[in-house]
Amino acid sequence: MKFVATVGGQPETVEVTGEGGRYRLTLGGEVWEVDARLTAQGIYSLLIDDVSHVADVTDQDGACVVDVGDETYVIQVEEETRHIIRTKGGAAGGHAHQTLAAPLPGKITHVAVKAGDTVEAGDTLLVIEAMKMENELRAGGPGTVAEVRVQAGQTVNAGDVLIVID
Amino acid sequence: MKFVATVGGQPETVEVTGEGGRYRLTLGGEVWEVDARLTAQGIYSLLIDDVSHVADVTDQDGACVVDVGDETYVIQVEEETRHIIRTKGGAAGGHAHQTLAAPLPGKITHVAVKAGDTVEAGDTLLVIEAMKMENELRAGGPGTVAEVRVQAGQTVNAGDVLIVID
Amino acid sequence: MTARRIAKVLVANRGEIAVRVIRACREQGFASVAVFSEADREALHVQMADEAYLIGPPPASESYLAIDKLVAVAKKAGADAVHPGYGFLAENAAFAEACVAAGLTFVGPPPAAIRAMGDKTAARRIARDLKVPMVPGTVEPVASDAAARQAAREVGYPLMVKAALGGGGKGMRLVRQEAELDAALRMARNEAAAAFGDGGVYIERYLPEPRHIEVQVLADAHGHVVHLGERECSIQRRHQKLVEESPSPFVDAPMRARMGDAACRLAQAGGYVNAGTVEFLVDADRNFYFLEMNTRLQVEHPVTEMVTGIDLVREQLRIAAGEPLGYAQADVGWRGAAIECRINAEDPFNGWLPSPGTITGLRAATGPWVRDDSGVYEGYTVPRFYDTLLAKLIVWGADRAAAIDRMARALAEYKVVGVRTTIPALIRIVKHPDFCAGRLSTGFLDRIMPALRAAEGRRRSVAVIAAVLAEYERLGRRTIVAPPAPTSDAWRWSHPRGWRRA
Amino acid sequence: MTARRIAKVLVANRGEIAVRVIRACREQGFASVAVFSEADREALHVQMADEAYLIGPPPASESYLAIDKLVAVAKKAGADAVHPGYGFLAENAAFAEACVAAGLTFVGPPPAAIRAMGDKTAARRIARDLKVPMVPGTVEPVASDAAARQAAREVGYPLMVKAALGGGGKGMRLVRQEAELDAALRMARNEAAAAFGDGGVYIERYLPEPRHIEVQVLADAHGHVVHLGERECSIQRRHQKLVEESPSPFVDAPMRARMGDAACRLAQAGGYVNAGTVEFLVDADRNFYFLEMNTRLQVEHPVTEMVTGIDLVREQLRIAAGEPLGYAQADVGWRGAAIECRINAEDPFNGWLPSPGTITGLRAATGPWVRDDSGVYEGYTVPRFYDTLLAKLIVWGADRAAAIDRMARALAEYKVVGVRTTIPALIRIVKHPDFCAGRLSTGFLDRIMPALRAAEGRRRSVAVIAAVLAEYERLGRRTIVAPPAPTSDAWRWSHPRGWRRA
Repeated sequence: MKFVATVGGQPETVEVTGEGGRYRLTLGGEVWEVDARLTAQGIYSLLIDDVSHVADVTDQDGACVVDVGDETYVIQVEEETRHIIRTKGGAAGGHAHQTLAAPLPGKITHVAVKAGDTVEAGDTLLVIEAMKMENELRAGGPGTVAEVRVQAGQTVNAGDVLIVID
Repeated sequence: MKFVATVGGQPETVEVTGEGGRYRLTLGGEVWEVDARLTAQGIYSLLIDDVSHVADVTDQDGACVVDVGDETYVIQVEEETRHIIRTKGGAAGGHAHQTLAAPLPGKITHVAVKAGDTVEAGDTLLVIEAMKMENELRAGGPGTVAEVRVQAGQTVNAGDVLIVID
Repeated sequence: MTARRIAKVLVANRGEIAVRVIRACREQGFASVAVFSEADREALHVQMADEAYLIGPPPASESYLAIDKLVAVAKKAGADAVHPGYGFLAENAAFAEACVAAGLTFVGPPPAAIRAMGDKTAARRIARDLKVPMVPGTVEPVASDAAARQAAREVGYPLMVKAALGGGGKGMRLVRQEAELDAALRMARNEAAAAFGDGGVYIERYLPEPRHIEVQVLADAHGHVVHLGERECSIQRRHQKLVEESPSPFVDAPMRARMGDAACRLAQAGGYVNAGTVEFLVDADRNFYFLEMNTRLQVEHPVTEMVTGIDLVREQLRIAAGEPLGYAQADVGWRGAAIECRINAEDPFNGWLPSPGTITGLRAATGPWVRDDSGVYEGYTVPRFYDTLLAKLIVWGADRAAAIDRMARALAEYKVVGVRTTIPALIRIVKHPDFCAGRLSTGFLDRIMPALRAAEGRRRSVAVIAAVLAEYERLGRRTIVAPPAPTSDAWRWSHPRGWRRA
Repeated sequence: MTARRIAKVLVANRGEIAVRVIRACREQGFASVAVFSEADREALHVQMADEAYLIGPPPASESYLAIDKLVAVAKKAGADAVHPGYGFLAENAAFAEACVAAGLTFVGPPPAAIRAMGDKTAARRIARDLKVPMVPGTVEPVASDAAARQAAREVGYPLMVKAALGGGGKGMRLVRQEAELDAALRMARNEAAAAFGDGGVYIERYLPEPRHIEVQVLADAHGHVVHLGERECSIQRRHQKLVEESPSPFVDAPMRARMGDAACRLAQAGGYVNAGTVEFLVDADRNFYFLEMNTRLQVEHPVTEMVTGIDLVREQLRIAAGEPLGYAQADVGWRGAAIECRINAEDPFNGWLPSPGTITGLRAATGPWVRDDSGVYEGYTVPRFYDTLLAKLIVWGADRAAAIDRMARALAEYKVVGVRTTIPALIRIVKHPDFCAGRLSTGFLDRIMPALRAAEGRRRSVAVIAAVLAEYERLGRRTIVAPPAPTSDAWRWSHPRGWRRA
């Protein structure tokens, strides 16, 4: 079975065979023989060439966040076919870039922009209060505010689209 | 829904209603309002009249072993109808008393009796080696050995019938 | 004063500190009474207490900050004492008064001492009178934005806006220039009001990269005061402590004696009784400036416990019962070094954004000289209503180097799956050469933040293998493939880098 | 002797002690190499080590006792040292020799010292020559059943049959009269051969209800020997320790000095290097009799660590590397009291019958001064091939009373679901007035065993409610109802009460 794993914007193809704890993976031109056990929810024990690794895999908005040793990676894993379809139809992906979704549930305490405003990277878009903290959400890049879907005082859930930017 | 809970040979009827963490139970003529949550596999948090209890429930050969505080109970829980049927047809139950089943997996290192032997309470029947210990299994009451189904050196699984006694 | 009998203690808090107090009660044979909001029925402190009472809806203002409800539960449960923990009402004099008025023993200082020392501005007036050096700034809360601007000009920029009540870094903002003042005042007041029920703030000069070093004091009701040495708490993010240790690598015996003496004099002047902490800022020349006194148990109290062998919560309860300390300053001894790391549900790779959710997998560090003061368990859902602290990981070592090695080992063992935590950042901190060399400052973390970004490390291939196998096994179990979540790209937009500039 | 470089350590063991050693290696910056049998792929030590090698089928004789395989893996992995832990090959001189012959540093005493002290009969000859008092019995293994009967008549009944090698209570049997001797010899030899690869046994007079008190010694390769005080290990079942503590409530400073001196002299006479333990039996008049020397780390070493602050595994590795101790007897200090409880997969209500199986729920005790040295995790399946020890729960307190209160608290927190454990028995032990008063003896547990039976306690109704709700919820989720297990009645037959009489 073939997958595409995307790390830091770099996609790479990974082929997997095997089952029941013993797998063979091909990535980066190399073949890896892996003895993998799920020892607890999301905690994998991997033996690769007699080297022992413990990797924690957490699903976060459809991406895998993997902690191994003192390193953390955010990895998007898709079946190869799905990856090809998604990247062909790039426009949709492009638009997805233009939405600011709530990264966590909370209360909007301040909205700093309105439709029509132009923003630069680092500009405060709004402030969301959660877990006794006021969290400023700022623009990651330049753009024009197309739509503001929330107002101060409103409670939002994780994933709610807050602001759309052209 | 009605159950019969048997503790130390004493059966008592328990009626339960409710769901989603809030229950009403009738036992011993009393009504108990219980807020119960399964906080982990087999670990229950119970709030009864604002008193907090944590009860560990382990299934052991079809019986519930319940640890609460520093007390441990072995409790057989059956639907009331099933209990009535089982206790009516007592003969089968009677025979069940006459089998010595392996309480744990291991290796038989010694068989002390043969068919036809009469045994008294406390007589050694056989020795099973498990977890680096030699465990002597002894008769809990008097009887005559009808059948010895294992021999020294043989490996057995938990529940295997080892000896039948009339 | 006369001894007060304590047999049953209401713990007016939640999370790890409620668990900590309940444990101390159990060890001393006191019954414990927990309180919980509708969001906390399955919280660990509810399970560990002898009794547990629902006190209201999730927002703290309707539950853990509701003085009347707490006092009513204490009376209903037949408790004779109330332990406030830290945060919430721990430094609220009105709560202490309400307990006393209801005939309950408040496990903490007398209301007057909370007012005198707990109010940062009042404490600064006492320090001024005792000639204890302190950071320049206002000794009164600022009445209005206009008054704040005026005071700010006198103090000079950059400056700090701070909540007059409370602590724990909440209601604090750094202001570099006047343009940022209004926003800082608003956010500080909001946070202070939400956290402590009082929006009063004051202004203080900003010291660049100071060390944050605090002294633990114990005062009984019979006039005895001792200090248990210092804790260094310089590793902070969002002005909140992340790593604390005792002793401080920067403090030698004479300096410890000087700071301890100043702390004891402040406590005595404020009529202080019970456990308290005097916080100082220390500059590179080892000058220390009084910052504030926390009239409560500190989050980081365990590091003092590990080096002195003194159980601070046990002492709090003994003192509240009217018992004398029973030992003098000369009897207090220190052995080895202790470090605490705070494990919070926050994403260090995303501006410390809070990360509520369900802990699907948990394996805490254990073993030799490792202490886990935790308020969570596997399967527990971290609610979004309260602060992000999940657990405190504390280690002891024969010396600081041994403690650091042990902490690195323990952090690597600590597995939390389902929510993001500060653990990856903590691992980098304790392995950082500056930390190992004791070169600490409150600016340390901002300096090393860039290094916190997920690296192209040597375990990249292992991570990819784990992620792909997880998906491979998931597909094996399921017929429908989950679509890629549409919001995943939004992350790129939601880095609140602002905290780094704050 | 010259210093030996240690950079990579093979841990020739499994379970909690393998984890303990791996942690020490990590804290000192040594790479660790685990070995595992086919039954242990998912064991914790495999996950925690840097490398892990499969060494054979589940039976220990084909894996953890296979000297050639272990040495081969050490060479293949490029390890320069081998730590044997306890049990298995820890006291096997041939293994130590094989390591040395392969150019590996054995983290333990030299082979000659293992032979001299590890062989109980040889050690008894040394003690005799040093005039250290000891229990009457043979100073040679008994050659045959006939010879055993002869020796037994001289020693007199009741007597103990003991394995010449090994320890940990395996290969030990109490014999009250000659009729029981043959069976006892057979079972002792079987257990000894299975556990230590040597079936040799000797005979010793049985002392009624003695105290079991042992002294920890550390000897470096430069002739320095110190003792770290005693541990009392009188609470035993099946001649295996269940609860240990340091200091002993029965030992005062002068007695500690006398026992410590005897222990150090024995170690020196045996040419001993590294960590070792000298075991004594102590009668009601405070007379102590040399029992045996364990030439290895003890299961219960943590209680000594907690009161002295000395990391024994770290010291073992330092000594093995040729470093001098660096401190003298006068530098060894003691603070407070520590207690260890062994959490084994055994059913205390069913004659300590082993209870292998899957740990479906686990919540270990944590918090102030609680140490959990565990080899298991939630979801782990306890294999039936190895001993029953799951974890060691250790607490420290400012004094013995505080430690007991803390242990009672910690035991009540410790939740293990899926296998039966010793926890319910341990709770009763630490709450027993005799234990709290320090009235201990190796007969203590047999005395209180009747009280261990599940009581008609005040929480009976709560237990019934929990059991019924579990079934009620289970039925709600499932359409088919599981039939009552046919073997449930067989339990009545399978109480191995014999252990109580043994």
